[in-house]
Amino acid sequence: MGTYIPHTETEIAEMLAFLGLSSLDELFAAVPAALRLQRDLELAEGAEEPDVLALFDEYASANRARGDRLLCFAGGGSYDHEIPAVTRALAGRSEFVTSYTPYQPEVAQGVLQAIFEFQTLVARLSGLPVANASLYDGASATVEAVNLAAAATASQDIWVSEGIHPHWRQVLATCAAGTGHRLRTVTLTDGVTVWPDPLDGGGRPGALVVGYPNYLGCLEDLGAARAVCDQTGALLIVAADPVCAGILRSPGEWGADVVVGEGQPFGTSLGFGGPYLGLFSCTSALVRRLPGRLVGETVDVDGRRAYVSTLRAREQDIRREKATSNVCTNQTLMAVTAAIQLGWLGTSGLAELGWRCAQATRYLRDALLRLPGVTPYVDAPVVREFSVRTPVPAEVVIDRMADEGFLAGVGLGTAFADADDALLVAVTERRTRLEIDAYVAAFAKVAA
Amino acid sequence: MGTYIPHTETEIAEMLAFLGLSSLDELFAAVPAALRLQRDLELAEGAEEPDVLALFDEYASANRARGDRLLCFAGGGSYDHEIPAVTRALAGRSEFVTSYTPYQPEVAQGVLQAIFEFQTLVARLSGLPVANASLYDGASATVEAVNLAAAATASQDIWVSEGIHPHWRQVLATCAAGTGHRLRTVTLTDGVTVWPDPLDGGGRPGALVVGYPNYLGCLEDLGAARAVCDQTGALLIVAADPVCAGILRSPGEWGADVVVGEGQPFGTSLGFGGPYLGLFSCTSALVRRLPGRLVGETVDVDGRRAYVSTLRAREQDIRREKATSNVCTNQTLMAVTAAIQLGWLGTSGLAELGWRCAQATRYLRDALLRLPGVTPYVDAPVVREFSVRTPVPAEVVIDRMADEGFLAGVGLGTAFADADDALLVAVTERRTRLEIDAYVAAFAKVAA
Amino acid sequence: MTAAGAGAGDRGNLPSTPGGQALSAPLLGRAEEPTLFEHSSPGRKAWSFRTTGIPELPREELVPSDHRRTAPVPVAEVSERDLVAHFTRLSHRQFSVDLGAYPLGSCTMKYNPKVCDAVAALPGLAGVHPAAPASLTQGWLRLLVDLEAALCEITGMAAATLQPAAGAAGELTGLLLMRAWHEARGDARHKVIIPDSAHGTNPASVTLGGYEVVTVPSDERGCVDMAALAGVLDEDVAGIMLTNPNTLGLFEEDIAAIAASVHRVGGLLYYDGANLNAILGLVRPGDMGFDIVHMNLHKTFATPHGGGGPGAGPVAVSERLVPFLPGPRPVRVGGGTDDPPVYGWSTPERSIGRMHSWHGNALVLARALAYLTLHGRDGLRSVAEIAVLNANWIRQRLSGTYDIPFDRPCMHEVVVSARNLRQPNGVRALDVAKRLLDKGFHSPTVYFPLIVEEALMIEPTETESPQTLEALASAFEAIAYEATSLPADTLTDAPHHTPVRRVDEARAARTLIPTFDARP
Amino acid sequence: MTAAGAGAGDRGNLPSTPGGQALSAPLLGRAEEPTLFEHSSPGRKAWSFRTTGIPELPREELVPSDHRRTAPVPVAEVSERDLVAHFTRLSHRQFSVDLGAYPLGSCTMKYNPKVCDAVAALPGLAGVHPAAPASLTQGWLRLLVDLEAALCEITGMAAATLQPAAGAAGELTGLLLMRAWHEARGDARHKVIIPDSAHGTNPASVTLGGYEVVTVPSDERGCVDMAALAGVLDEDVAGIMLTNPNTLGLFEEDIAAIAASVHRVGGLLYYDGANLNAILGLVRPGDMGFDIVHMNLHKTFATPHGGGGPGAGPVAVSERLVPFLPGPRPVRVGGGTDDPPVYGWSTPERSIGRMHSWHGNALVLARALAYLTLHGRDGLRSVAEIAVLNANWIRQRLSGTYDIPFDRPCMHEVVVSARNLRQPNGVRALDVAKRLLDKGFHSPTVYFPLIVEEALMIEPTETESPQTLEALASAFEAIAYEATSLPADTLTDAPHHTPVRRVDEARAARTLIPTFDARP
Ligand SMILES: Cc1ncc(COP(=O)(O)O)c(C=O)c1O
Ligand SMILES: Cc1ncc(COP(=O)(O)O)c(C=O)c1O
Repeated sequence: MGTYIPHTETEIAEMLAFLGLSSLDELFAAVPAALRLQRDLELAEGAEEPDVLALFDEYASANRARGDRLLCFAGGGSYDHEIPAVTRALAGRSEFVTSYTPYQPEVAQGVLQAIFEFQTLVARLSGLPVANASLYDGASATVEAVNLAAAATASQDIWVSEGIHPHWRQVLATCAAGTGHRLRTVTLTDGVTVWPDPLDGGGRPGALVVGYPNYLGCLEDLGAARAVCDQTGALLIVAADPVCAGILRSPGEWGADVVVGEGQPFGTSLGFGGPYLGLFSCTSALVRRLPGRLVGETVDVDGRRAYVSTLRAREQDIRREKATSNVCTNQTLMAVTAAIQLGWLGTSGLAELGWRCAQATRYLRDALLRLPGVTPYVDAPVVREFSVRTPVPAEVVIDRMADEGFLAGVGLGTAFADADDALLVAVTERRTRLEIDAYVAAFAKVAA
Repeated sequence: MGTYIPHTETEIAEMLAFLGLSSLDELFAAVPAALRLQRDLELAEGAEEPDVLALFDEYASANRARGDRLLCFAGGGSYDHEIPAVTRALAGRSEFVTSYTPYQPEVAQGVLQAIFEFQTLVARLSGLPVANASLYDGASATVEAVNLAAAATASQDIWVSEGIHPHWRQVLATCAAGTGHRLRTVTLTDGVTVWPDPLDGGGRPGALVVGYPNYLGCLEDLGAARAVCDQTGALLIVAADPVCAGILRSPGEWGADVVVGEGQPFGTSLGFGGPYLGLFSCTSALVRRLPGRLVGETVDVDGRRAYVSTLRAREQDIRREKATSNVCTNQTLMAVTAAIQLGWLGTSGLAELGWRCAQATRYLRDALLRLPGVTPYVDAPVVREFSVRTPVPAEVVIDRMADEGFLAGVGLGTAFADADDALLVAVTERRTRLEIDAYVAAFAKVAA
Repeated sequence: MTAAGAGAGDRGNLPSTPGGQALSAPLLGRAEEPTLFEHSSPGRKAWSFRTTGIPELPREELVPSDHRRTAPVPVAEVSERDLVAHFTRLSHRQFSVDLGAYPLGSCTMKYNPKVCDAVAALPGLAGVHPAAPASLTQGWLRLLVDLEAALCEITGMAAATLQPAAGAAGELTGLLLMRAWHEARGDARHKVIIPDSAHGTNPASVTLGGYEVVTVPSDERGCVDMAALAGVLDEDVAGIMLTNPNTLGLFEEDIAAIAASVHRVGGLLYYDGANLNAILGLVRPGDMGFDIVHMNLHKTFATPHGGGGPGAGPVAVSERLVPFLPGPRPVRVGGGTDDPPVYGWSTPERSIGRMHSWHGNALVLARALAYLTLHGRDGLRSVAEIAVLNANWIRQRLSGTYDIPFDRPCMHEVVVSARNLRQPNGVRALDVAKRLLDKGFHSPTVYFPLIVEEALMIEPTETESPQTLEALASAFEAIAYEATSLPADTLTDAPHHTPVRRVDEARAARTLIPTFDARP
Repeated sequence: MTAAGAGAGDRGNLPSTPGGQALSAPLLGRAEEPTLFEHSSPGRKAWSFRTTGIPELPREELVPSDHRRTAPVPVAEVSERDLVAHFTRLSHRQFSVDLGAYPLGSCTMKYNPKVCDAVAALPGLAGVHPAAPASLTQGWLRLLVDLEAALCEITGMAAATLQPAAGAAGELTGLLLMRAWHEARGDARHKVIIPDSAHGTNPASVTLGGYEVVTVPSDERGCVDMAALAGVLDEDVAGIMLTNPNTLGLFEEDIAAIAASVHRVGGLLYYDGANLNAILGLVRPGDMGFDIVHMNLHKTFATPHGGGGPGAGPVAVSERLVPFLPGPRPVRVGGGTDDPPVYGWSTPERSIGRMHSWHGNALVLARALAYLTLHGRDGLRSVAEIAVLNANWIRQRLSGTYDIPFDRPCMHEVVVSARNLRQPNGVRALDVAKRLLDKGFHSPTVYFPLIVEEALMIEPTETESPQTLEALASAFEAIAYEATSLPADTLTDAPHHTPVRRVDEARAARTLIPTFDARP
């Protein structure tokens, strides 16, 4: 028996007596006997806490690709950024960790205000006026954006750049089976999206979805995408990297209608891919179609400033089958974490972060391209990450580099045709010149 | 420049202007120029947080004797006990960590109540009615006990068993140079103290100081010590291990006047010896001589239960040179930690802890004594830890055992004459049979 | 300095720089906490990065000018000290399980063991990049495979996907599985049946799954009305979504008959696992006839709710649906009796595709497996038993003061009605909920399920002690007394003792201020 | 079950077991938090130990019967859930630096960088047994040697001991060094001079050092009265203890003359480093002529104060005192230009002995070195400059509303007097302090130093922003207004908005209740 149930045998007996029962089993009288499990679950007996920790230490030890053992040069939607002690300490406050959705605003101002600040920050990063309280991850934010766009434009034809994260495109496809959206993939031309002119086939387009930078780190021409939208009435959905927001023109400035993204870089650990943080912002015109929670400022009966979940009429618990989305539990703690981390970065730190990543990325890219046999996979200008072709398959490079102490990057073979020898490499502000130089030396050795 | 100073250049300038100054330097006009340091300190420039963490990782890596690398079988006043996640989480609450001595009880009920609970627990463990809010460590608690006894009995002759931790005896000696106490050491006879009858030499004895169990883990005859005290008017000071309190008769029951101890085993990490926790309790008769802080229950103006530092008239800030002690800053956080850890252990856990240590200690002792050439260093019954003689010097055993993955114990050579081949070994509840068996196998190999 | 500096009237000239209010907050009292933006003062910073020694290129060479930002994103400029003070003070304005009882029905706000925090913080788990190949992530893969096996055993299903990030995502996954299964049989169906007591995510997910919602009413016993069900069941029904115990906290006794009739028309049964806590180790959805089951790990398996998330919503399915599961799935791919097992990824033959950017909320999954392992078969059953015991105790205890709409023992939660308190003061369920805040408890869920008037849905969970229940029940009783015997505003103005008092929700929606920049 | 179980009058029979009150606490309001003992219910547990597989012997064989406890120590019997709720609620009843400004004079309650917590938690530091031989603890030894070097550079001294666990322990260490030094010269002396403004630990330590206290008064400028000093200086004076800036926050300008005159009679100068924050990198005690210097790392070097400790009080000395330092000391014992340094332990020739069970509060020392490294030579000087700037700003700003006893610029703290508020309502410094709590700040130190009537000793520290100072000053001003213009009880009854209101200290001392078991 777990140690988290407080009841003693005596107390259980007294409570049963109060109910006129003589055993715990009788509590389940409503369950037809035939349905009752006639045996114990085939699980081990309950275990002691230190034994469980020891077991999980074993799981953990069996992972070689851990940040404390292999220096991380992998990106592709998950990045090894600095998480300072202060962010961990504040985001770990148990009031944030062990509360739930702020249904009672009077005792949830802590989470509500933090989310309000998060929304403000996401809005500023995206250049759009409204942001929600979070979605599950980059993929789900993209799905919600497409759903919103299809509803707003009454069109199911969605044009998706191949520069959107391949996994996000897969999730889009999975969900399209339910919504009936018709997804059309626009392949990359030397790293960037060239929208067909006119958008041929299908009906009136509902949305264009494009990355900024895209999956390969390339800078897409958002102006061109916006122009297509202006011509066709489609909404422009930009999947933007929030770290690059520190150095790039905002998608809002480029004319995006919806901006989505993956918020993991702001204080959330790599964590084998989750929990992460779906970012979502949109124009004011679209606010009543916003998926998920939204916190707004208001006052209490005494006129004191207060925050509350608002425009709830969009949501599933009220609107049910007509809701803008089915999202209920989201990723609040990661949103609070991001607000803290952005507070730590501040105005100058966010810019500095972006530039440091850009400098480091360029430094490694230039060095790698000096190695014999290493060539660019695409030529377009990149920030955030870059791709190279290597003389040996990327899979082999990654395997061998692990023996040298590096997580070399992400292979592009599964995402792109004819790219088994292509590797996507990301360098964050945490990598030093010494580390990068060592990476290059190891690369020269293993990819010879 | 550190990043913890908020002031911007503009703000500094404005503040200086308000003061009618034009530079920060002018703030120090009161300092005679000749005294001013005419150069920078010869320290490095300020460093970035992640660089500092990296530096401390280096320090840390250079320690081989860390619990995550060498299995700990060392004791001798510092023990490797379970510290559950819940204790760490609660003791790490920043309200406890970043407050100071509760001078303003109205905003310090958190710490005050925790200390009140700590005092209650220490009193229960010792079997005496009053306990203070903590002292620095076991040694300083012993010094304070001796000071108290000397004052209470108006006698400076203090009889100290050799079974008191050798370091604590050294600290007693250091401090005696100031107080003028005459310390007389009673050597151990086969592991236990046999008090001379009569206590010869010197004047009327002020105190007897004895361990329970003593440094070698042996059970002293406290009844005999009490009898000497009854004859002579000396106070009985018992340095008791608080973990053994779960299984041994309390010193209070044995008739101790003052009980001191080291509270590290309750939730405080080994930490290379500090910060630890000096435990101190005494009889009601001695309460006005109590060193350090004392929290008492009272009420607020509305009659609501409240806690406050009390009997402050004993303390240095009021009593100055006539204070019972000079202690000001103590080890409150460790006291709060101990209260949490004891709450986690609870009545059954404390007993279980004691017995588990006793069982494990015995299991290893029996196994070691079966090895050729390994013999008992003393024969008296032991709990908590035990000592053995080995065929090779203890120093060598420890060195070689480190290569096998164990911190083998504490050598007795520096503490006792003719004991270079003697090793003090402790086994806590954290050691499994597999670990102990592996220790024995390694011991057989290295101490052959 | 005194004389030279400033006259007596001079107030110090601060702050002439904008913002930067960094007040302290009283431990009590009701000071507002300024936003991060109001704490900001130009030029302040908290960040600190590694010294890298990387040579720098001119920025123009890194980012083409048309893409380059011209002014920095205004974030906020605060010191680490003020950052800490701000968020620590915010935390003091937030109720949580760690502060007290949180009987929020349907949400299973049980205590979250701290050891699971330690598990989730292990560098060997938290520091793993999700794109690292299987050869470098064997520990994670094994963990996920082990969790899947345990969840299948608990639910009585054949296999599970761990990708869905929350219950609602699990629902959508389940509906897409349903759709794929029917389509694979060449059987396009259009309707999914949902009881009127269902949680809002159910109908919303049905829509996203491309189905039409058909609602069946509950009968007077609070269960699916069997006659009504029979009336809507036909060959166009893809399936039915149920939670059992249902959102009234009642066990659907006819579940076997429901399963048979839905299966008879070729439909599938979907189990909304939000209430799984009630039946752990005692009844299994699979044995009740369900084909698809989602679990809310943040509810049943105690991963903390995080102020609104993250959660995790794995979906387990019966044998026939396994080929449709999302992929890639972590599976055992090798190793033998003597060799250690080897794990890899595999995508089922007819997979509906991916449902998450990566592999699901992995660290939440790890916490859940830790919780499962801590409890084991014996502990999990106790969880259900005591959760049900607590709910029935509260139910019985409150039956004298509140309306109990259904005269049957409940499972892990009980829905009571405050309609009997309406006279003479017009007190409503919401007022009861707000007043409970004054008494130190979180409120129950209110006005849900929709079919009970003035509903208060109380779920104590198994980790609240009998003494806490006693205090909670006394608080409810005191409120019932206040409702009828004290001036109306005792309740209708409640709460009185919270960081802010009753919040104007209507105004928030009317004059939307979704960001600091939108303030008038 | 309803009918069978209990009548409507039956209240559930809980708790018939004693104790176990586990109420929730309102976020505001003033619920008492029961003690751990009142949360206890027999049979409950939270502990969990490793499964060890160690065979068990009968307990009689382990502990002889006369030593064996017959009944367990009654601790408390609570669930982990209630343990967490209890201490989390207690934390909500506690002010702290992380919540707001804490201008407690003489205590240097600056912000404690969180990265230092991470340093102290490193398993390679926190998990090291103190008795492990030097060969296995090279990292720790190097860390301590590095810290010692930095502290010596900062203080201008030759060597330091890191053993003293707090400032007071450092004082005693220093006095024992003084004694040993005189005794080694065959020169038994009996008196130590202390100014009347000194902190209470100074005289208390003098007594413990076996000396007699001779108090010198302060002059009208708040400094040591030079004439009075001359009057007490003779060959029986072992030394003088000073803090500079002194506890009035004023720099002893005559320090060079004091040093010369004390040295002239063969005495030593002891520097109480509690106020070192004011002069970091600008003036060094060694350069002022001090022979012995203690530092409060918890003050100057930002190791958190822990609700009253732990701290650390290293003592640095000039060359001639080095042979007397406590031992064993961490030292470099080998390694060369090419080989890495090797560290070991060494006890000075004429060491006074050990002052700590082990090597001092090691993890506190590590935090301090981290802080030092973060700041470096540039950062440390800024610390002093801004600390002094903040104090002077507050001084100037409050000079219109409070009495400033000494008309001179201050250093890092300022002592103001509330004596001008006494009329018409009898308001005292304590009332001002209590009222400040209502306004969200911790109080300054009151009634210290003893030589200033109605003293309020304000130390803002460098980590409080100008905006916070502004708010603090406004609060002080508002209180001064309230003191004279509002009903007396606004202040004399303050605080009004804290978890408990003014606490009856007299009653606590009169009817001593030092433990739960002593309650009437
Ligand atoms: C009955 C029921 N179903 C489904 C859900 C949705 O789960 P989630 O919030 O994890 O998306 C909830 C959660 O609130 C619920 O209570
Ligand atoms: C001036 C002064 N000296 C000495 C001390 C004593 O230091 P500690 O509390 O660390 O023992 C203090 C601390 O309060 C102090 O303010």
